[in-house]
Amino acid sequence: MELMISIAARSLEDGAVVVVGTGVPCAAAMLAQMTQSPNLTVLFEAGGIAPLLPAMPISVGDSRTTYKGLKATSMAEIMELCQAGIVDYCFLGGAQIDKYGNLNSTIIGDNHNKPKTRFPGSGGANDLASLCWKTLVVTPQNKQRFATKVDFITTPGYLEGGNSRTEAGLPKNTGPHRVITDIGVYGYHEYSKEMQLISLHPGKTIQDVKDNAEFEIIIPDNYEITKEPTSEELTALREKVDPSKVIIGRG
Amino acid sequence: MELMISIAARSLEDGAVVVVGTGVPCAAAMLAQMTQSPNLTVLFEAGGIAPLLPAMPISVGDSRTTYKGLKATSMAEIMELCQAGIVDYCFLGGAQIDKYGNLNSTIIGDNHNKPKTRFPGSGGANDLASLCWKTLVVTPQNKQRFATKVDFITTPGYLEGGNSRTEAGLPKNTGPHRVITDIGVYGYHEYSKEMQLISLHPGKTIQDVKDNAEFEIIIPDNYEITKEPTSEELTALREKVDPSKVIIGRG
Amino acid sequence: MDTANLKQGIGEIFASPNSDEMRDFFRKKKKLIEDKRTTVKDAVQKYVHNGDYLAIGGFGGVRIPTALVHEVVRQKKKDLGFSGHVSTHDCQILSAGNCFNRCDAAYIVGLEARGLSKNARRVFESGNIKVTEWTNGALSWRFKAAAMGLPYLPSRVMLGTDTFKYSGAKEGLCPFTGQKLALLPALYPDVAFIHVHRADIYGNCQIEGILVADDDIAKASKRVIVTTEKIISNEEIRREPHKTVIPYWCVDAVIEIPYGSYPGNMPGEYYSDEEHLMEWLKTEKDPEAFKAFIDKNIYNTKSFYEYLELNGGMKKILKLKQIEHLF
Amino acid sequence: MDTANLKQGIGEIFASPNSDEMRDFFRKKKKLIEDKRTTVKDAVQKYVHNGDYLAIGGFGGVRIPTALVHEVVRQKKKDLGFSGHVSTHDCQILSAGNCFNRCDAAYIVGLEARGLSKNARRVFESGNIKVTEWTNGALSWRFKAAAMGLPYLPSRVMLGTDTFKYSGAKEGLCPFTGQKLALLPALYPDVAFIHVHRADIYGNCQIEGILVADDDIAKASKRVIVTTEKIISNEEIRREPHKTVIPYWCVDAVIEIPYGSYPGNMPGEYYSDEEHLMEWLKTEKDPEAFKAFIDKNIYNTKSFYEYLELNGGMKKILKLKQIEHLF
Repeated sequence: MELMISIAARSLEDGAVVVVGTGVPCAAAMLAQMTQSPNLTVLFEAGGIAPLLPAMPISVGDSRTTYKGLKATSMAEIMELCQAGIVDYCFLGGAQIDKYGNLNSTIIGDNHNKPKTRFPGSGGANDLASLCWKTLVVTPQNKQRFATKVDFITTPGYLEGGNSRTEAGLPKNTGPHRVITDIGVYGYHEYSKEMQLISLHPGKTIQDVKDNAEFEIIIPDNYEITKEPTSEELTALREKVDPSKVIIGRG
Repeated sequence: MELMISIAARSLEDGAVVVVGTGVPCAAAMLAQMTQSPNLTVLFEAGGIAPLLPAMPISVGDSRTTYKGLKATSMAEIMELCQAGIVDYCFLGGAQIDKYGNLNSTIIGDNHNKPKTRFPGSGGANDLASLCWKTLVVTPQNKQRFATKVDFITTPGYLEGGNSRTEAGLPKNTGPHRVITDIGVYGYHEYSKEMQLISLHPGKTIQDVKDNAEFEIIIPDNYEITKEPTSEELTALREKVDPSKVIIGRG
Repeated sequence: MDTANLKQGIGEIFASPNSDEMRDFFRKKKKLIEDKRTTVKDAVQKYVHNGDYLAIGGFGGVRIPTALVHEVVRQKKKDLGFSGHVSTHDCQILSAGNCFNRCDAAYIVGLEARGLSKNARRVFESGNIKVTEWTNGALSWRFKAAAMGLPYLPSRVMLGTDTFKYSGAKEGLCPFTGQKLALLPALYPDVAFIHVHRADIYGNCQIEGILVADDDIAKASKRVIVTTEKIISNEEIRREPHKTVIPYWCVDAVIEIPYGSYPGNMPGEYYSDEEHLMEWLKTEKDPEAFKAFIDKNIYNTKSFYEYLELNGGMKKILKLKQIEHLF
Repeated sequence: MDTANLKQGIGEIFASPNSDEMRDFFRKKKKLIEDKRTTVKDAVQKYVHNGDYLAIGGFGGVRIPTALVHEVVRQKKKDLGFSGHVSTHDCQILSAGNCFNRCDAAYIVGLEARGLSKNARRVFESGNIKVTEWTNGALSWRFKAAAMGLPYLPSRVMLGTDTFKYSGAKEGLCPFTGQKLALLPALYPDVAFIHVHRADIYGNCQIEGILVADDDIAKASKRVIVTTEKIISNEEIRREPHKTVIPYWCVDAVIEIPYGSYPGNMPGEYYSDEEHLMEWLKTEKDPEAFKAFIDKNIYNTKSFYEYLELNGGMKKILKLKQIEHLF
């Protein structure tokens, strides 16, 4: 978990604007601000803009998300900032993800009127993935989650790959950027937009990558080994970001 | 002038919402609040909502329009309230008005690129006349202003009369309601939507009505004689609304 | 422009987006500046009817009108439509009462990081609820379209997804640029519940912290019931006009309910009661136990304060205030 | 739907409403939280180019960025486009400098109840200015469309009039209700000038009283120059997040200019200088006298404070403060 948060934090450069949810994304943004990105602006979809987080919020709308913030506003305004192209990154999860980064958080089953399992739905996920420049996904990796076909495309990745995302009318140059799992870090092929390995976590194998995805993940020759969290990152994470271990405590 | 303000004030019933400009409309609204309509809500197009006016504003956006107001907002929000159907009345003027209540405040001359005279344009007039339920016009009456054909339809009245206003796409059941001049009070014919006399001011004649309009105004048999301002109205007007006689001083 | 291949969602639109119908409603609605104070019981009886479309302000577990939602269950309102616009604990309560038969879903059945509501899922997996899919942004903009007096607003979300397919949106092209857009029908609820920090007796309201969509919901809804932490004077409202989020003419009823957002968070006042919310989630796993839990906390309580007493009363509130302020 | 007879205005659209072009601009624009303080001279030199499309905040004679508009004249900027969104004294100043060749006109050449600007009329009657007609609402919504990241917004104004005919709007039908609407192209200015009550050095701004359209203009514009009555600390901004109208990332330059709205009104601070504004209107009637007047007040002054000195300095300001507070 500490590794995943550190990787996520490293991907947020200084001067960027990011919309985060609770948990790992929030921890990653806080860590980034304490390390390489003091000018990282953090937004919460419910209306909180650039708070000085006194503690981990439990809801993306709770009072901590506006504590000493630069602005407290509406959900519409946050989504409009994304729509206007102001927001560089968003963090998402989901019950299922396919090789093009499409996410399902709506239903399991093939009958929308009577689903096997009902999940919350899009929430702000579809908005953020449609409008922000780069979508980051943080998720545990296994065959169920990494599905050949998601039961429901709640949130757009590269849809059917290639240019299908822009052809659907979604803003140009947007889309899935990284998938960070407990096994490795993945990106997407320049043209086919299929998921491909960027770096393998220490101690993990290519077999782990393959065994934990229903679809085939592209394995380039030049993949890297993920850098372990630095002691600076670990100290910030354990002492400042999440001293009560609410998040880093999780498996 | 006192008469015109009193007539305007009487047409604003209690519980109504009105958008006013500076001068006569503002004075009329203040008078109405002091007489029959304590629950009259006054809006200013620049963003002022229900101020306790300490003095006559000079600009519809100056600080007096929000003094102890219920809300201070944007021009867009005021126009959106009108668009949503919240606002009962608006007050307008103009350089020219035709028999259907169309107003010109843009240009004199027939060449838009090189007008003989350039006026301010619509400002908020077109918005208010399009969106508020009833449009009240307060204007001095003469042949130049009461024109058969206005040089430019800045602001919609009943357009070409009949149903042409709703056919143009403007909201149903809206349109010109009263024209208050120094000679009389006018309304519009139920079907043809042509201007017709409602009441003649004391001391004025039908000939005055005719001599001061280029177009023919319908004179029904049952027109009335305008009621003079009551002493209550005059006292409120002179002592509370406009003690410095900025407006009632005018001709 | 090639409008040939434009798609449209198959989801049902539950309320008419026609802005002229709403204009007619507001035209007839008197905007008198009068004392609108009443009780939760009377307000729900008078303004909520079976079959109504309901919008609830706040953010699921933040600044929620708990007393009103409980009363809807207590009065056994049926066949409501509701907008699941980050509907977390409120969706959980309405599900417990089986009060609705249709839902515009952006975020439902979950309590964010806390987990999923087993009972709300049971309701939505029963096949008895008509669901049209949307997103948080889409529902926010549907309310905004209504607040602006428009029948629709364009947006750039949902395109290319199943969320669009099961929504009531339509694709359209910008007449100026040819860009493909998702057009969203305005949403005009029959009735809305909103909890605020301060209101005067006429319904002028102030809110601290995030607005979520409550300014637009108040303008978009035919009837609005406001519960408030505190009633303040009209003079106080007029002291800071820029703080007024909801103006009086939007509001039909005002009820003063200190701690009214409990068990939700009230920004600047008290934090959410995480223990109690976890108790909801835990109890839902056993239908029998959950029935007893709802009887105890809602059906057998006469008021919000009985409910609050059952769960720790002022002792609990003081603890939640400390969490809010000391973190 | 019968889209056969839909009309469209013949007026030119002066700036591209394509939201993807603006997205690309913002994508490349760094959003660093840095000290943006500079001078009026440097800001106008750096951020205003001949031919730019300019939007000016405030309400003509209320909360106007006078120093910046004077500097545009002083630096003899040419061929600007500008939005006449209740442009009164600002339009009068730009006209005096012959700085523009095209204008989106909602309200121009007038000073409200004070009368018409003879010189501004001369400019607009010369045939040398391209004018596209709009309304106050339409321009507000064109800025809002841009602020929302959209290429257009629907509205119900201008229909059936010559204002529509000479505008750049297009009629369209609601895809849900068939209602006829006036579609308004988004307006993305190259540069905007806004005067505010308080800002920090990063550009986070607070405004008292009406916003007019300044929140939307700030978001809609590629570059924003802010003048402020007072610079306050970032801590002060963070004390009341709900008061922040313009966030730092919208702003390129911040200049502290107490009394910067003079001769306009600054809500809560000082009233407009009606004598001086009448002097402008009177002097304009004689072109020779007006040339001398502009030389004296703008071309031959090095700064806003020289101009203020010429017209009464702090004595005058104290009088205007009294009018503002004592009425």
